[in-house]
Amino acid sequence: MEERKIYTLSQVGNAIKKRIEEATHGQAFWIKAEIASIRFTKHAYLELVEHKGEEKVAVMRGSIWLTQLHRIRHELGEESKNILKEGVEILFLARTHYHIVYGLSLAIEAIDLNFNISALERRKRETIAALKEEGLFHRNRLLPLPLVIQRIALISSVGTAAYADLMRHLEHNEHGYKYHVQVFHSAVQGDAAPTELRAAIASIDPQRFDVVVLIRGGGSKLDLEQFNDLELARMVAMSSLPVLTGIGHEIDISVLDLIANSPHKTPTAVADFIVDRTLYFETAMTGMLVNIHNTMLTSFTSHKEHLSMYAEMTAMRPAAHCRMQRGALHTLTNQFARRITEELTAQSRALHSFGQDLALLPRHKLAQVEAARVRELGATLSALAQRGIQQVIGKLDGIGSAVHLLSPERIMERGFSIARVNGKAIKDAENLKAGDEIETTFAQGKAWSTIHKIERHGKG
Amino acid sequence: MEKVENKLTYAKAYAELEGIMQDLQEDKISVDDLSAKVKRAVMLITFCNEMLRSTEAEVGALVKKLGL
Amino acid sequence: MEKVENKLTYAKAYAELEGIMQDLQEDKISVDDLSAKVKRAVMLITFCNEMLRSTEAEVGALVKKLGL
Amino acid sequence: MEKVENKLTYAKAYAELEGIMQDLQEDKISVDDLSAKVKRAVMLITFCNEMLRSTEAEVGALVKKLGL
Amino acid sequence: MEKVENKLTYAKAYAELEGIMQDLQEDKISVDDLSAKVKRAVMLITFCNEMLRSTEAEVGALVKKLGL
Amino acid sequence: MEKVENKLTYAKAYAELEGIMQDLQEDKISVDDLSAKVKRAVMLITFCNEMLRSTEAEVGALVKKLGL
Amino acid sequence: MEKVENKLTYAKAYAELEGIMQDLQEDKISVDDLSAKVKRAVMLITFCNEMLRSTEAEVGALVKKLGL
Repeated sequence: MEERKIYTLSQVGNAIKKRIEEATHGQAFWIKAEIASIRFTKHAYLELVEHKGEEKVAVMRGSIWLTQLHRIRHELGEESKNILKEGVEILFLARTHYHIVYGLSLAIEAIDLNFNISALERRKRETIAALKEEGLFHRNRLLPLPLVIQRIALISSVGTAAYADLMRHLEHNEHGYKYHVQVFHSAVQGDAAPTELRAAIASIDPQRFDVVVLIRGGGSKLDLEQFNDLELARMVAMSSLPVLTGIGHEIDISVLDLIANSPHKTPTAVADFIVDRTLYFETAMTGMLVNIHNTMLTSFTSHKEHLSMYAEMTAMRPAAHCRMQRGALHTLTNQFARRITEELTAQSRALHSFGQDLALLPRHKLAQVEAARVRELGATLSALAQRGIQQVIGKLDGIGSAVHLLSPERIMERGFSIARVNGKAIKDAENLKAGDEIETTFAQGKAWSTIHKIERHGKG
Repeated sequence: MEKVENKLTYAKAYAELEGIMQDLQEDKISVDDLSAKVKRAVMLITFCNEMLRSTEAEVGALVKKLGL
Repeated sequence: MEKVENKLTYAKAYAELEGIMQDLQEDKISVDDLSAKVKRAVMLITFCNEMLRSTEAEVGALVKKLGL
Repeated sequence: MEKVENKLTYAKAYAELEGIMQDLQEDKISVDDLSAKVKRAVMLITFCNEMLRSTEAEVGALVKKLGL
Repeated sequence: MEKVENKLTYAKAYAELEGIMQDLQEDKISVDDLSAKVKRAVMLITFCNEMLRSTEAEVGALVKKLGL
Repeated sequence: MEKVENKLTYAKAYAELEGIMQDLQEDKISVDDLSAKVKRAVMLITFCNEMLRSTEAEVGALVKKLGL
Repeated sequence: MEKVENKLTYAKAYAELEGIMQDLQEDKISVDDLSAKVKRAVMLITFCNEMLRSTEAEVGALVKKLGL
């Protein structure tokens, strides 16, 4: 071993302190480091670390003095608790401070909030990129959202204002809609949140719900960190139920908001969305019913008009038909009566003519023809009778004259006389004998004599 | 007219007359009968005349009835 | 008209009359019958006339009924 | 109208009338039948007229009834 | 209307009326039938009128129900 | 409405009505059928109107119930 | 409603209503169907309205009651 110079601790300490102060000139530096642990007394004491992979490559203590702490807290606002906590990498302005008793520490004078936020953003982008690469980014968004969201799997932290708001808005909607909400409790903040959320999602039976609603009350920006968790995002993206988020941040949105089927700013907004959607559904249904009802009424009106027209026709046509028939019947009857009257008149005329003939013809026959004939017969009779009698009279007169001429008296008057013997006229002398007495008759008187001589002569 | 003659008709009388006339014309009648015959004829003629006259009268009366 | 004559008709009467006239024309009627025949003829003529007259009257009355 | 005539129709009556008129025109009816024929004709005419009149009355009544 | 006519319809009645009219126009109906036809026609016309009247009344009553 | 008609629908009723109306328009219905047809038409119209009215009322009540 | 319909959902109800509306718009529906459809529409809405306002416990009873 060589001869060695031995320094006291304080010598070394002071020398280091001097060298450090010379090197830094009391300047403050912007340093990036992770808070490995933080402990608050009046002041805040931090252990800062730098990792390279799992390996720590640098560790240093830090402190925020009371006055600084007040200012920083004020500057960070609500994010202070998200930043001033273990595991958070921060960008801070610090001066190196070497205390020979306490050693080197960084006195933090300011913390750059934007560093933390852009880190958040960066991790968010990484998650999104991963999801996109896995084809999950749009998956949940593309799920059809039920027309009515009634069966709700609510992932929330029971007892929080967010939960209360949502439930109040759902339960006391002015339309009286009833929502069937089953709560899957989960921390939504803090480091346990991603794990619990994942467990909650995993335990939801998709058959029994319409949607998954994930809410969180208002919180700091860096609180969203839980909702950028890739594993959680994967589960949400893969969910067979549409996921509605109401993570409650005004400006920034989480990865979950991006991949959720329906992101909303607040739990109240989710509730209102659900109620509005129900109302929309009901209104649409009602609208359709009104439409249908109106169509029916219109159709009925048209039918009623037709029926009314038919009723009118039923009232008018048969009556008109009857009138027409009556007219036809009337005409027919007229024709009938006229025709019969004509026929009767013709017949009557014929009969009249017969009557006239009957008045003339027999009288003519009797008076002119027959009477004349009879008269003629009478005349003929008269003439013929006269003529016959005259003829007979003539004949008789002739006979009378002849008889008159032939009478013996007439002959005897001319000188002839009749000789009789024994009363018989003598025509020859044959039978006479002498001595017979002869009686001679004259025209005037008789004479008797006796035969004394007889001569007989032959005839001729 | 006598009663026995009531059977005598103009026709009979006339026929008898014609017979007599025939006989007379043929000189069949003896003088002895002649007179009787003539008498008969005269009677007959008278009868006939009588009949004619009455017939004429009757006919005349009848015809008159016809009012010709 | 006698009852026995109730079968006499104008036609029969006229026919009989015509027969009588024929006979008269042909001198078929003896003097004995003449009167009777004439009487018959007159009767027939009278009958016919009567008949004509009555028929005319009847016909007239009948026709009158027609009110022509 | 007699009972035996109850089968008489206008047509029969008219045809019979025409026959009678024809006969009358042609002097076919004897004087004896004339009266009967005329009587028949008058009856037939009356019958026909009666029939016409009743038919006319019916038609009249009909027409009246129908208010024509 | 008689019972036997209960099958009579307006159409039948009207057709029969037209038939009668046709026959009349063609002089097919004798005077004898004329009366019967007139009676029939009167019946048919009356029937038709009655039917029209009753139909009109019925229809009127029915139509009233429509409350026009 | 009779029981046998319980299968009657608006469509059937309306179709039948249209048929009847067509016939009415074309004067195809005889006087004999007129009354029956009108009766039927009145029934059908009443049925249809009733159906429209009752459906309207029913639906109206339901819709009202819905507070529309 | 058939038993197979017991899974009636808002979506089905909505779709059915839309279908009904479509049908109505196309004038394809008879009055008979119209009534049925409108009633069905009313029923669907009623169902939805009641479902919307029922608690989970009530839904089962309601579904049973409506025979869905």
